[in-house]
Amino acid sequence: MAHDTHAATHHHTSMGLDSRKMAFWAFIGSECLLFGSLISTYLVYKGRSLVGPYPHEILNIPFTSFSTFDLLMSSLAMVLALAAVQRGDMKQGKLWLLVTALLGLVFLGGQFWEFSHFVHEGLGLTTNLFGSTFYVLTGTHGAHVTIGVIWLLTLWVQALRGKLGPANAMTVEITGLYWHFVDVVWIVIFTVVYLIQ
Amino acid sequence: MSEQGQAHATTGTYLRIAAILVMITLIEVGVFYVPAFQAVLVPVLLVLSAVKFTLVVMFYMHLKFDNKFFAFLFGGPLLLGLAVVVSLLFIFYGTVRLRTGS
Amino acid sequence: MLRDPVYFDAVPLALVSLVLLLLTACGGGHYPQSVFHAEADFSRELDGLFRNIFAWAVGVFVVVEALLLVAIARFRARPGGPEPKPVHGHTALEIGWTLAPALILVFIAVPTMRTIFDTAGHAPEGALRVEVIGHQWWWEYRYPTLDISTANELHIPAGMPIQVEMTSADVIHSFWIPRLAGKRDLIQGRTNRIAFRTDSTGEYWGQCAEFCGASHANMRLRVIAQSDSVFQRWVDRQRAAPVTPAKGSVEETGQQIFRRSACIGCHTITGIANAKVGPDLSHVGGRGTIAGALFPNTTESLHRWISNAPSLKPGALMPPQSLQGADLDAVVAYLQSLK
Amino acid sequence: MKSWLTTTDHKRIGLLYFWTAFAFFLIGGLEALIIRAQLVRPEGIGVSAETFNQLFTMHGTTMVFLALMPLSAAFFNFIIPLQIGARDVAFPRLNAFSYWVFLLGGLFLNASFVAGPLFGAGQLSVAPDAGWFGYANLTSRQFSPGPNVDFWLLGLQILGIASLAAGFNFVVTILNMRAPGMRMLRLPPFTWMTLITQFLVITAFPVITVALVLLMFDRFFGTHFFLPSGGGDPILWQHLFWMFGHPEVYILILPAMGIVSEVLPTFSRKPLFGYTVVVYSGVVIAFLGWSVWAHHMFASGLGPIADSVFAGTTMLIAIPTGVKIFNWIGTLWGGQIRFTTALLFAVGFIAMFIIGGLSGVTHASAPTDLQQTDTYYVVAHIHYVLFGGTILGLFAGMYYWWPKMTGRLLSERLGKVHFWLTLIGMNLAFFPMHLSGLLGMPRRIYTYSPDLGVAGFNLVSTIGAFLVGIATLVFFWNLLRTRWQPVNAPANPWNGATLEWAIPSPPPVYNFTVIPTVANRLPLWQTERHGPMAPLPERPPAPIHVPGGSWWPMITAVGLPIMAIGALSHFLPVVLAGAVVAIVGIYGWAFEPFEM
Repeated sequence: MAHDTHAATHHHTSMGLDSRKMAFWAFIGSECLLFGSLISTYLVYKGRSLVGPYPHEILNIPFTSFSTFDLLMSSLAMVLALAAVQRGDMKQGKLWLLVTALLGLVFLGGQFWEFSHFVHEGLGLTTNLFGSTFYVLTGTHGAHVTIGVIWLLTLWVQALRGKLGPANAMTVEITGLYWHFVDVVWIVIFTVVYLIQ
Repeated sequence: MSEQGQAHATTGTYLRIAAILVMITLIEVGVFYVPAFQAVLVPVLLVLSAVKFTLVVMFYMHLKFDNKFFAFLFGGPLLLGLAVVVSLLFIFYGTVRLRTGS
Repeated sequence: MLRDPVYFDAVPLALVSLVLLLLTACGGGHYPQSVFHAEADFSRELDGLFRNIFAWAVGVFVVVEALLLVAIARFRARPGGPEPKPVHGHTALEIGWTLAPALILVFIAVPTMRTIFDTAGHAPEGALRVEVIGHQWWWEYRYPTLDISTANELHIPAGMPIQVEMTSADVIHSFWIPRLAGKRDLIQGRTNRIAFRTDSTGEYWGQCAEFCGASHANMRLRVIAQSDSVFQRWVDRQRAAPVTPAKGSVEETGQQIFRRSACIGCHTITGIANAKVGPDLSHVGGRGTIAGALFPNTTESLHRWISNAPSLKPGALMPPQSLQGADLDAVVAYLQSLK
Repeated sequence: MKSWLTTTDHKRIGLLYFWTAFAFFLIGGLEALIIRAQLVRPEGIGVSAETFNQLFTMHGTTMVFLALMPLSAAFFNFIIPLQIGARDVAFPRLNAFSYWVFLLGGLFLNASFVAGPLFGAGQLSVAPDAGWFGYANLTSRQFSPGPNVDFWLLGLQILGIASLAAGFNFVVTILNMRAPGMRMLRLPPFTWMTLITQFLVITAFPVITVALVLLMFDRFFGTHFFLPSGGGDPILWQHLFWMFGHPEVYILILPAMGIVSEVLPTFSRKPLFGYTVVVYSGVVIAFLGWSVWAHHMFASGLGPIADSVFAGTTMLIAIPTGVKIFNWIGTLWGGQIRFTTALLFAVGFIAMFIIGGLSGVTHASAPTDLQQTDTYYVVAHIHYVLFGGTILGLFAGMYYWWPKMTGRLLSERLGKVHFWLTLIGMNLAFFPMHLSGLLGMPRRIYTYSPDLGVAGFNLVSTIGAFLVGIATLVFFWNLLRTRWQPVNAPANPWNGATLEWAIPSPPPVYNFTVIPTVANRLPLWQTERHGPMAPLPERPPAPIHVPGGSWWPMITAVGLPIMAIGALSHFLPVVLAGAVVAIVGIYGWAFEPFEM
């Protein structure tokens, strides 16, 4: 999509807004319903598991707090990357894009560790309703993070090849919108799943 | 581009927001471990998480500075999603209570 | 031929046939599952509410369709006709036709809400409790206070309120006896309730209303409302031990074959078999129908049913049985003896 | 050929949508006719119970997802950019992607009719057979062991992607691609209703996606989201399904309402009465449409409080709907009405939709619904709404816009035969269903007892259904005739007021020689304050760059059914291969030089 940007930014639009950015906000709105439905499912089935392990026996708050912190920091790196690209500082831009992606990878590594630890503790996908709702909700979020990391790395490679500049700032901005949205979803999940047991 | 010319957040703002987000997260985890807060834990956590949510959306996603229409595109479905969660909780926990009560 | 005036004939024609059709439905004739022939407090309340709403609907229908017809009849383009006045709207009219339907809805909503709470499913004290359990594709009835278990044909005392508690053993079904009560779904893991009372003895038909798989169409039921004394006699018979066949009779041979056969893997006959997959057969001979109230309980249909149930009722879980000739005759005779 | 495979032109995509959806409409109609043939008399023996269950499931699924929605989409694609004065949609390649995903999803679903041997099923057809709303827990592996339900849940997930992509595309197109002066309250009503529809699409489809994913986990990975045996609740499926399903009903009806709001003013030579009220009532309908879903579940035992709430919100919908109907009559009132086929269908829409709306009020009342839900009374209701409403509205649109889309006029004579046969046929088919339902005939039964006394009504229904079938063939003939015996259409054959009529029929590839500047709601008409818009120049003053085609949308789309086939056959490498195809497609797409 990198190449569309140039054209898009120079197009006249009736609302004076970038079309891709508008489509992306609509997409994020749509995602709210996706996660809303998943979170509803989690909450509706809360406490209806027939067998353990139950949430309070297995969720590791200190560890997940670190993951949350990691994702918040990646959001910070993302805005810094965007600001750098917008002012044409591609050196900084490249750096912060890479940092964002790496922080995303750290989060995914943490989630991988958490999942395998839970499986080891006896909580599989089909063990009980808590397991099913937990894995599907956090797994969907993890899939979003994975896509985000791939996207960020693609941008970083583009930047390394000198094909990303202030003219494509909109592409970076949209990537950022996606990344921050994934972050706010985690903010909700952290509270609803981990802290409110 | 309409974004240009509007007040943009600076790097300083981003860092301050990050600091606040980390602090709130620390408070959340802290509250979680303090037995005295157990009674009000749920509302406190929900409020704190809503604050974090709002900060990220407003500053990192620039919704505070950006065109109001984006806020509508995001906020409308967000409220709808929230309504879905709340009404399903009412329906499921409501019927459970009615069933056991009768 | 196909000139526009045809339109003006078509609608009155449709209206007349509508009324004719309705008269056929509401009038005489034998309609065992008609909602218009309510015979219990529950169904009568629904019928009354429906007639109320239907009257409003017919009124609105006539007014609005008439307006539409008048509009297209009066304002047909005529050659050389004047250019129409470009009216963009009319505020008072808009307010009027927003408020008018709102007002009508009040007259529908208020009795609706009242009926919702009236028919919420709680019977008065002293009601007879019946548990209905849906199975693919038959109905199990238990009377917990009477310690009876039967299938497909529900016996109830006329004049006594009935509290029906429903759940399912497998997929979702819906229990519906139109002349007595509105339908409710039977859902595994949940209990739904209806309550009704009929004062008229007789036989009422119903069937499953929620699509439940291959033989959804074949999941029928009968409700037999009886006077107190007849009902009591039925209860006594159900609570009695199953008939013991006379020594040396063909029924006794049937019983022995039954004992050895695959039948005992699924069915209960008190004292003989104790499995819960299929209907309880302890008093099957006393029922008027078999197989989800689908066939009359005759020698012939029992023969065919036991030989190859799935061929009569698609998807039926009872596999074809290898019983033949005299063995089959004996089992059928035994089952028929279980009055 | 290649130019059609790679096309990103909204007009060509519109035509592709039209013909594909029309083909599915014929298939869905054929299914309906077999259903009616089976029910022509009690204890019918035409098809087996299993086949019958597949037929009604596929009839519903096909009509909703493969016929009515994409027929509306054909008009969105072709007409919306023209009505707002744009050269194309906002994202032409995304538009092509939507089409290919829809086509492949539809083919995937229908492949189930012949896929039996691949699964060792012992019969040819393994089509979905659990009803178009696939109620749990009938859809579980335990009660539906075959691949039938898998086809359904994977097919619907694919189709959901097509709808969502189109949803984002049209929201942005309508909001952002308007010609100068085309303010929101100057948008033609069809464009407005489309916009509202797309908001419903992008909010409702994620919910069904989640429901389908959960069902997929239940069936493929052994979870218990909807299975009571593991603590799950089949009722959750119903909530998630109808949270999507009810907005879906408005997704199906609002575009047709938009078409009617275009056709009536043109043929009565009067502006739409109460334009702003019609627009806002559309918004209100959509909003309320989100708050009524549980009225499909009154028999499931929600409890009296929830019953009352949902009965109340459902009744409220009658108000904005009534307002629309009154405004349409107000549009006709005082006009100079020309009885073209398009107008007849639009008036037919109003007349029939009133019946569907009123029967809707009778089951908005939760208690009376207990006698109506899951019976033929409800079948009658949905067909008065979706056939008498949506399909008559879509036919009005076809007669109205066909000249614009193809440059050829449809025969008015055949059109009137089509209209009267359809109107009479549908009333014969669907009206008696009210009565067979109230006389105790449940829906979805392949056989019924002669004792019920509904044989006569069913006979009439079947006759009516076949009349509708004949009518549809007349229409098909009419369409084909425009190819074989063409009558060329002028730019504005009906004297329409909106921008699509300002350009030749069919429109040139760039649509407008110059982008028009719009001064009022009816740019081509003489109104009190404005004369008709000045004609556009015959030739563009400067060369107009039109983007070329692209293979990538189709390649990306092809990845999805491959993944679905992999899932269906429980063969992970095929799933991964499909994912690779899709990812290659996305990268090719992202880095392809493409200018709008």
